[in-house]
Amino acid sequence: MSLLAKGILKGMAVTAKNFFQSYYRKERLPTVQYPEEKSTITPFTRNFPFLLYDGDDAVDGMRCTACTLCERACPPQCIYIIKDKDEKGKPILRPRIFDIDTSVCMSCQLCVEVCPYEAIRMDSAFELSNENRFEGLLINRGDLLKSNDYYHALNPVEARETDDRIAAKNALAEAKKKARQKKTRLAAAKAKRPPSRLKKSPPAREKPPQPEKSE
Amino acid sequence: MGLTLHHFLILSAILFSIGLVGALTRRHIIIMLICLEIMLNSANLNLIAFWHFSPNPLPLHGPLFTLFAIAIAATEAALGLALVLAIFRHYKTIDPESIQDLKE
Amino acid sequence: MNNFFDLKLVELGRWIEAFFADFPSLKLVVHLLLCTLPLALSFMGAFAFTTWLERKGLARIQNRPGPNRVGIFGLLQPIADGIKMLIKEDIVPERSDKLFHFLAPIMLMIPALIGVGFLPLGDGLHALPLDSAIIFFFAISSLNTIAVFMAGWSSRNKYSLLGGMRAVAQMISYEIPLVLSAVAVIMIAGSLNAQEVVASQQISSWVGSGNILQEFFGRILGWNVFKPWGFAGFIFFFVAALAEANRSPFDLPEADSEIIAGHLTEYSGFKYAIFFMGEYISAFAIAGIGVTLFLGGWNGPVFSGLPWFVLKLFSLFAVMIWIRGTLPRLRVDQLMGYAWKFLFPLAILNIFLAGFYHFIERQWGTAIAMLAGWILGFGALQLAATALSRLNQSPIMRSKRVYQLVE
Amino acid sequence: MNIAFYLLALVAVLGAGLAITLRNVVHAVFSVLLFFSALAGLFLLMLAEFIAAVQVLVYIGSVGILMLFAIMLTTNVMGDPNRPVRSRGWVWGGLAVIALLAGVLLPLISRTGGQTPTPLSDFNPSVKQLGMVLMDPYFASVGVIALLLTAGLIGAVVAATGASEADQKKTVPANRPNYPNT
Repeated sequence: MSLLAKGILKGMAVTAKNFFQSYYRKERLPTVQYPEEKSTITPFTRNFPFLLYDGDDAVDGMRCTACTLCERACPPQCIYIIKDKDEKGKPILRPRIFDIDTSVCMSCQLCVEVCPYEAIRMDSAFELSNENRFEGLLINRGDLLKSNDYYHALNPVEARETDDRIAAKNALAEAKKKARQKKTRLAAAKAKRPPSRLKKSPPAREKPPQPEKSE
Repeated sequence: MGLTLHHFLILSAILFSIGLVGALTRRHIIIMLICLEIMLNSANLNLIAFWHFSPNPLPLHGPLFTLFAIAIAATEAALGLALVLAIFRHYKTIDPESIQDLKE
Repeated sequence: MNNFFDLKLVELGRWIEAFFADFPSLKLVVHLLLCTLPLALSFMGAFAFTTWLERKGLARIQNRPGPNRVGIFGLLQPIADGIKMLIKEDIVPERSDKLFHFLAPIMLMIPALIGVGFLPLGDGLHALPLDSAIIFFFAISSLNTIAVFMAGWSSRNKYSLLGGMRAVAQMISYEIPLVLSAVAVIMIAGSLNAQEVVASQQISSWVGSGNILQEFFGRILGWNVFKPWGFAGFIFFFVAALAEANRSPFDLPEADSEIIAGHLTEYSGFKYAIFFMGEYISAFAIAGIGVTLFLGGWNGPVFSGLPWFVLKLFSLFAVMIWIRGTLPRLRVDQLMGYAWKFLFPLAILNIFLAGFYHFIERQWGTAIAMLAGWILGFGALQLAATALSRLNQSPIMRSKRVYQLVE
Repeated sequence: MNIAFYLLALVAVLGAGLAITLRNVVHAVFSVLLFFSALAGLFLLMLAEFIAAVQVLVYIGSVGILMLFAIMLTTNVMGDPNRPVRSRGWVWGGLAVIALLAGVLLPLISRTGGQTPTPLSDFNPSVKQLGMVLMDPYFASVGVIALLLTAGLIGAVVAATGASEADQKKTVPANRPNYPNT
């Protein structure tokens, strides 16, 4: 024989505790009043991609080369790229149009994974609402381009790692270039000597950076 | 002109005959039960009116009688509607003119 | 000193009426308005305040701040809601019964306001001081059922009809324990007059005396909740009142997760607002009659009158909100079984206990009656309740649970 | 008081008249509820306030709801449009009632000039007195009524549910799938 309504009283005690503690304990009232105050965003929050550029000028320092790897990798196909051309009609390695549709993007980060030039990264900005449903949510190149400093402010650890990687890559490219120059010089000096195989093979993982090759 | 007993009697006569007309002419058991209730209620009205206009109303016989009548009417309504349900379950209709097993 | 607040209010009414002394017919109208209008307006205001209180309280129970945008602490939220309701489009289903669809909210609202009129709000503040006010109150509150059925049937929506039928079954079932638990009080008070029921909840020999302590406690200790049968009766009454007012955990007629919103499904705009208001005011009325019957009405220490009644009413409503924040909704068969197999027998037993208590008190005095009542009466109730719950358990629940592997 | 009487009488006659003429059964029940409430008002007018309360409680609160339940459980609410509302010999029934009404009313109308006893002014019948009367000389009848109500309600429950189980047994199809674990 148990006391009647014991379970009900227990439940009532729990809710009463919630009620009173919500006035003086922070963890009982975790709501953040959004427009006035915003909850802290962790560096690994990802919402929507942006394009990185180096230096001061957004267009000149653009890392993107319009290789369309991201366009092909994007599962919902929200990226749209058209390559740029100079006055003579010769293609430049730079996108003339780079659009991403916010309403389609699913924040999967595959474009970031696939980009060989570290040119695209995920942003944590989430206030993307707009009055225009179609044009307003289609974000174009000018709005997508953000400086490297912005990336450093957003996620310092990853930004530094990216910079290191690029520096290492550049250094490697530089070294290779020197080696090639040296090789051509050697070849010019002594044409009979066969080329050594050991020096030629680069590390398997790091692909030879293409822009340097074209220069 | 103040209200007299006749006012209430005439009203209750009219209500009673409305109930009677309904009970005699409608083809729906529940409506017929409603008409029975109308007739009972007009009778109650008569009882209360006679009590109210009587020379010696203190023994409260009118309200007492009406109280008993209401209790019996409630029982009657409950039983009647239960019978309606039973009839419906058996015949799948509550049209009083199509329930004529005894006649056939 | 005691009832100065109520007396001042009555005086104010007289003072206003005195202006119309020369016009007898106008004076009658003014008198009627003074009896009804402040009551209706104050209860509508209380409704607005209560919606705020409920939203705020539920929010705090659920660890969120609740409305806080409109006005300080969101106090103007009810006004904003009201404006929203007013300017919303009123949608009526095409094949509905238009007349009854329109009438249903009014049918709910009017009995609720009449029911409020039967409450003794204070000393002399009583809109409808009938000799049989309490039975009239129960009669009027049974009209809610009709309105809810009307709304459910006329909407021509299966969810509405289901909600309406549920509401009817539930209200009829819970009216019985509700009235039976009130019968004990009426029996002991010996009157159906609400003012006399309130007056019977003072310890009359203490109230008149000059002793301050006796004055103070004489107005508290006589409340029916402090008597064993009254405490049990109050709990039965409160549970039945929750069901009667369609409030959680007995909000099956509106169960939004199962049947959308029951009889309210097809209502929108101002009709919905009226419906909502009617439900709250009838909940107020039932809580008010609970205060009158069990919590001593307008009796209170230091001074008695309207403020105490309002305080008790709102605390009772706060408990209703608290319960809404705590308990989940019942199943339909549990609901009916609880009313008929549990509350109903216990309420009848409680009437007998009240009678026994009355005789013991007469024979041997209050102290022994209290002792015997609390020990024996509660023992009896607990025993009966346990036996009933054991009896009501289905055989499956009683037997040891056997788990079978599903192939 | 006069105005109140005529208003309530009008509502009562209207309610009763609508109840017997409307085709829609639910509408008929609601109009009969209107009739019951008008009658409660008339009782209140004649100082029988307890009876008025009981009228509202029993007729509107219970009998009306019971009727609505019965309708919901049995018929098509709107009624079959092909089926006549009135029974076969309805003309004869109506004529008989009109004759009866005339027979009842004629003597009354012819004597309206005659004085009837005036209503009491200083007499206020209270519920307490009614209760006293019920307890002292009429206790036996109260007991009989209580017994009747109990018996009637048990009978109603039996009539409404008792037959159903037997009927259901008959209507269960032979090839009904058997669910052992439910």
